[in-house]
Amino acid sequence: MAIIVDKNTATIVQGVTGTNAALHTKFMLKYGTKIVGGVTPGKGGQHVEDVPVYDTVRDCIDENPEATVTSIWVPPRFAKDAILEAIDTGMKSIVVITERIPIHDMLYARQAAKERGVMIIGGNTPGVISPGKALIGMLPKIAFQSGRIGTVARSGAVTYYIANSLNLAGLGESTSVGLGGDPILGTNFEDVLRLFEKDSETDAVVMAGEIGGVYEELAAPYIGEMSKPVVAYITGKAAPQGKRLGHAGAIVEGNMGTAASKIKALKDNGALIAETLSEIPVLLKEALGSVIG
Amino acid sequence: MAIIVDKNTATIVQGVTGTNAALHTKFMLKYGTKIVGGVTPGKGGQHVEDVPVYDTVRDCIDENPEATVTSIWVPPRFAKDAILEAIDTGMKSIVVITERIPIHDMLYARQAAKERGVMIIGGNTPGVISPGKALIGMLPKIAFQSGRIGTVARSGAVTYYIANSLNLAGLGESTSVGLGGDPILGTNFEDVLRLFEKDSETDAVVMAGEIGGVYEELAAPYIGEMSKPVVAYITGKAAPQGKRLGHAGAIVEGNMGTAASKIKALKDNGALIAETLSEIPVLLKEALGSVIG
Amino acid sequence: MRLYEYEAKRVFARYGLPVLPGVVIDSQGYQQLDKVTYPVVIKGQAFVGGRGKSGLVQFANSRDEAQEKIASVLGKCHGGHAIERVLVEPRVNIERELYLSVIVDRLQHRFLLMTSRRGGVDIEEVASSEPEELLKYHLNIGADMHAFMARKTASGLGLSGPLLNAGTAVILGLYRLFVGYDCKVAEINPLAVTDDGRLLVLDAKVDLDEDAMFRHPVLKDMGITARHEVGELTDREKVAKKAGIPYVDLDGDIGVFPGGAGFGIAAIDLIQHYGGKPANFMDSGGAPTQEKLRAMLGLLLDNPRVKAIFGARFGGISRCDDWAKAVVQYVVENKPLKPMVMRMAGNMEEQGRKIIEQAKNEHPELFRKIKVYAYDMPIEEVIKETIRAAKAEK
Amino acid sequence: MRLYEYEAKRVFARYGLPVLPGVVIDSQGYQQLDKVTYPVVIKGQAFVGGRGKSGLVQFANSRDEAQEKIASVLGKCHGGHAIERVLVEPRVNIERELYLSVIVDRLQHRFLLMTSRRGGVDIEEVASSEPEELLKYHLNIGADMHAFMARKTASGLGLSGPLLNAGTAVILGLYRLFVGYDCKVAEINPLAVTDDGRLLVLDAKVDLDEDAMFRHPVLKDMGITARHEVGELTDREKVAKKAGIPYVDLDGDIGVFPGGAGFGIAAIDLIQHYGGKPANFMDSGGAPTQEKLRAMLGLLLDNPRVKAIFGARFGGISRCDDWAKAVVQYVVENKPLKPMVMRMAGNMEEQGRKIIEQAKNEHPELFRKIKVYAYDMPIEEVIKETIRAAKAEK
Repeated sequence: MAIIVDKNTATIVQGVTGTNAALHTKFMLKYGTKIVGGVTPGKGGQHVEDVPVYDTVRDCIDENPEATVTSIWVPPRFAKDAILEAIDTGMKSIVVITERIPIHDMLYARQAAKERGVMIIGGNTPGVISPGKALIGMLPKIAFQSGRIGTVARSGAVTYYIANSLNLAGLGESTSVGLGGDPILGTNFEDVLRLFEKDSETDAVVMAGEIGGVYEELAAPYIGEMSKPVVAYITGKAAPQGKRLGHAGAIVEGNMGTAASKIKALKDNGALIAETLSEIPVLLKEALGSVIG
Repeated sequence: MAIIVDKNTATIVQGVTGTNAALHTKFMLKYGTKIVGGVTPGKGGQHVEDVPVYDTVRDCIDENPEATVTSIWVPPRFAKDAILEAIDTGMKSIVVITERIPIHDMLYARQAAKERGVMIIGGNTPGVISPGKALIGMLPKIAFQSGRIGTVARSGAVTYYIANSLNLAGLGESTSVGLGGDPILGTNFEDVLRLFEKDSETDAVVMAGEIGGVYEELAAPYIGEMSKPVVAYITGKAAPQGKRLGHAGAIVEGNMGTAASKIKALKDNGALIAETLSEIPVLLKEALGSVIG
Repeated sequence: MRLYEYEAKRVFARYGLPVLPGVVIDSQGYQQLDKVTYPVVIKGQAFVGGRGKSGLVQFANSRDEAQEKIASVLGKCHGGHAIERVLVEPRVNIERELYLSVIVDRLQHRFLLMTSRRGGVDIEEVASSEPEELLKYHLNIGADMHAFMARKTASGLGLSGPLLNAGTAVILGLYRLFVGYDCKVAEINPLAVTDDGRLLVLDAKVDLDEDAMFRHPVLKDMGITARHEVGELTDREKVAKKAGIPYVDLDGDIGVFPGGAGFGIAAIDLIQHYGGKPANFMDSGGAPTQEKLRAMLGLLLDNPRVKAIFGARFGGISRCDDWAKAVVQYVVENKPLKPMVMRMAGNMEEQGRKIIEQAKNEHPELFRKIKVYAYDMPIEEVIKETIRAAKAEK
Repeated sequence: MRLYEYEAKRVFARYGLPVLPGVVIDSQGYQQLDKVTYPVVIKGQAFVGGRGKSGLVQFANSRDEAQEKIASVLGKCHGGHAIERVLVEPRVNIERELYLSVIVDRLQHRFLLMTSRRGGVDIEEVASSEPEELLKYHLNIGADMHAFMARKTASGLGLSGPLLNAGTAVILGLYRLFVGYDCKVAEINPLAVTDDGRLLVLDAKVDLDEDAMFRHPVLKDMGITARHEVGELTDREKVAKKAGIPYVDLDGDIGVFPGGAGFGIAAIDLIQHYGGKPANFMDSGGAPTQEKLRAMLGLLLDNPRVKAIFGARFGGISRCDDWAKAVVQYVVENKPLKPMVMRMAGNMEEQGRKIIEQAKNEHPELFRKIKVYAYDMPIEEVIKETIRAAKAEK
């Protein structure tokens, strides 16, 4: 068992007839992902790469009740509705590729998902890949090799370079998860760490965070409870500081959000801090010792 | 124990500074009702008949935590908010005197009350009286004598005449409840019948319905389950039939709403049907036999 | 409060629903006919259904023909109402007719969206003869209707391709309108699919909550204000309506002055039960002014069919002394000689009784046939005495 | 996306919030000064706080004095920005100052209403020094704020009598505005109680979600459109902004052409870590057009401080062949002689490599200092080589 998607996970693609979605549907199919249907309202009856297109998720699920994971590729103004539709039809995980979703929309969809116990990944995620098994999203397959390291990152490109760095060192991934780049995310580091902790095919986890936001700090206490080693790579140490603007949000978020605050919180809870990409596999090997063959 | 209000029930009055509310606050106090405070936003600190006025229900409850019943006398456009405020502060029963509350507002407030297990009586109710104990609303005290008959009616005046008819026959009421005349009601016949069924001070119930609406029919099945006799008095048998207007609401309500459909439903479930006001005490005495002294 | 079709369609247009560009024509002239494209449909504006059968719906291929047909429709009488306006719309070729409505479900206390592929006919008949063809979706009060829900519904109506998205927009718009304007009913029947692939609202019904009109000034700006419900009014009913008195003429000889509407209904039952015939239904409850009380008495006593008056006042919110003053003043000024049998109890009963006693002493002749009983006289005895008095007058 | 105070107040006025009748004056002239009542407050419009200390807030008792003071404020520089406009409002006598805001709480993923009796000061300071003076109320997304909730909050601010109802309306209005316009922050500081018993919004802050602007055409109608965030821009940043390229000048000598923003941040860290100095931050990710890619290279190579370029492309959504074409075309047309050390991997990598090889063969001189590595070269080795190349150029 990988996390979120596996060889046998049946998935659907919402917004499948868009140029980008259609292209990556082709790539996903090639990779072996089991796509049972696509959805674009008003285009029911068409096909994309032999994948049947439906008008509604309900129609798609009625004919393919085995589907449990969906990816969302619709334009941002329709993303909230597409997510709510996926929740309504009983999807378990929703991978939101769409970027720049209005903040209030994403908050609404996120709340609806939490109430129903549904996992949203993203928005603005490059996707999720369980190498050699299945790919949902637009991660470049070349970067990923099958293995026993779980990775989770905010930035898509950083995900690729970490995988690259692991692979060059002879390591591979169980699953690689992009949290997404939008300001409001459905899933945060802690959620994914919990999945990896329970996953029998994962021995250790790499989490890659960056300056801004609070999700790294919020995940830190859970790292202290984990049995598996966590290597953290935080970028933005040298980033130019924006001018300090007094704003009400800072009252809530306090001093979180700098690279230093994130690194401190993670380190204090037992995460191993990698300064560079190439340090990541080194730290992993040290932590796992002889476990890795 | 009477139902809804009793000698010791602590109550508040929302909209207490209005002319009508102030007048009836005087009458209620004279009757012995325990009014611990009134509420009118912006008039906190004033007094009505020695009753202290607060800006918010919260303020009132903070100083008078024993209050459990409120009555609402505010103008119709503020009624929804007043009811929601009462629910929010933990009131158990809300007697809504205000009439002509917008339908959507009342539906909203009703739903909120149901979710929290709160009882709303009304809108447009003349109130609730447990004779000799307490009065909430604007029922004329002269009509009511203490006794062991529970009464519940849609029309205020019909409530008075029924009480009058009982009293002239030597009977009295445990509690008399006006359901209210607005199109959407917080409490229907069945709700009140259930309370009377459980009330140790009530031996039998009189329910007075009228043409229109569906609450009488909906209550009928429960009457079949009750241990106490129910005398039903339904008016509108001779009412002029409005022209039949095809309307979508009829699809839901079907053939309910005529005096005949109500009488049939009630009779079929064991209610005793009174043709006139003077028949009501006769039927009650027959049903109760020697129970009444 | 029902709207005329043309009013409903103006409200619909505000929510972006696809109505045809029509013109409204009344007896003031036909200039507007220049603005429409022919052929057209001419529809007499009335609340009561069955317009087709009554010849209120006509077709015309030219301006001249339209003018002629409009003239034939205007002034027709339908369901007791003279037709004062017609709505003229371009004629379209219909491929399918659908049904859509949102209503307040008073059984479940929720909103209810109903749809059917069987549009264009009486939906109550569809509901009873082919219930499977009427789909129902309940919505909690305050819940958002999301596009996907509307889309599922539109799909269930058999809409696909571009019509699916058009149908989704219509359903969303109808629901928003229903919520936005405090409707009791918002209905489209039929929603037509045309042969050129458009979705059009051909007939629209809106029933508003009069008690919520205060928060919709935009409706007032459109000329939509509170109005009397449907039905032909007698002359007396028109007078009553003008005075703001809920009043319906019946064909008996006992004038009923009962207090509130609830007991008004009961009083009519009781009068019939004891062999009398009520002359009217009236709501004289609440706390009417003395002027209004006297107008109510006038409505009854000026009716030549009325032989006797039954009156009742149970003072709850209202005061017996005010009521007594109004009765006395009316009698002194108008000197009616018909018998009046009444009962007065409740709030300020004592003071009221004094007023009546004093008037009786001052004007014994005027009050000879007037009796005002108290709390201890059962109301049914009062009714029986009124019936006897009416019979004695014949 | 922050609004200027005068813009925020125009938005506030649409929701009925009590703002003063002010006028906005820029370098175009002073005619509007005829419209205000004196004395007035003159406030330079800037995003950065601390306006008072910088002399951007002035008082004037007459038109002449106002004109003089405005002239002194216009053109001042504050937080790196020239002051282009002032807002002139009637001066009021303040009795108390309150604080109100609604924000997106990114920790709880809910909306958060914050209030304080300590208005008119830096609220972050109140939050840390007197946390009990800052009251917080969370609201679920999509939940209605009912009047009674707002009233409870207003009462908690010490408002009573007519001010209680005025305060309730302000809180409701602020929340509706926050929801209605997709705000990240909507803030009033201070909300003033005046000595004549009025409640007035003296300063207003609004931070909008740029990604939701599409559904607020009314803001566009008011002249409020997407804009660059605060901060003084260098000439190159201005060029980049015009071309729609996220770009920040740094003071090093290595041009960074990194792909997406996430790796852009990482690349800067890594360059510093290995002893180099980045000349810029840039987001060259997503799937930019070839024209845009060439504009990005131009930004770097035209910078005289830049000694070498570090480039990286991991083709996910974007294609390596498009990227290679853009690089080749730029080099052929502009003949830069600076070293460029790059790496290309992922989507269409093979095709991209062929394009580079062909160009190298055709223009060996132009490509002498240009290297494009593949998937098997660790990115950090590419960075180290760039740093060495930059040092060699000195």
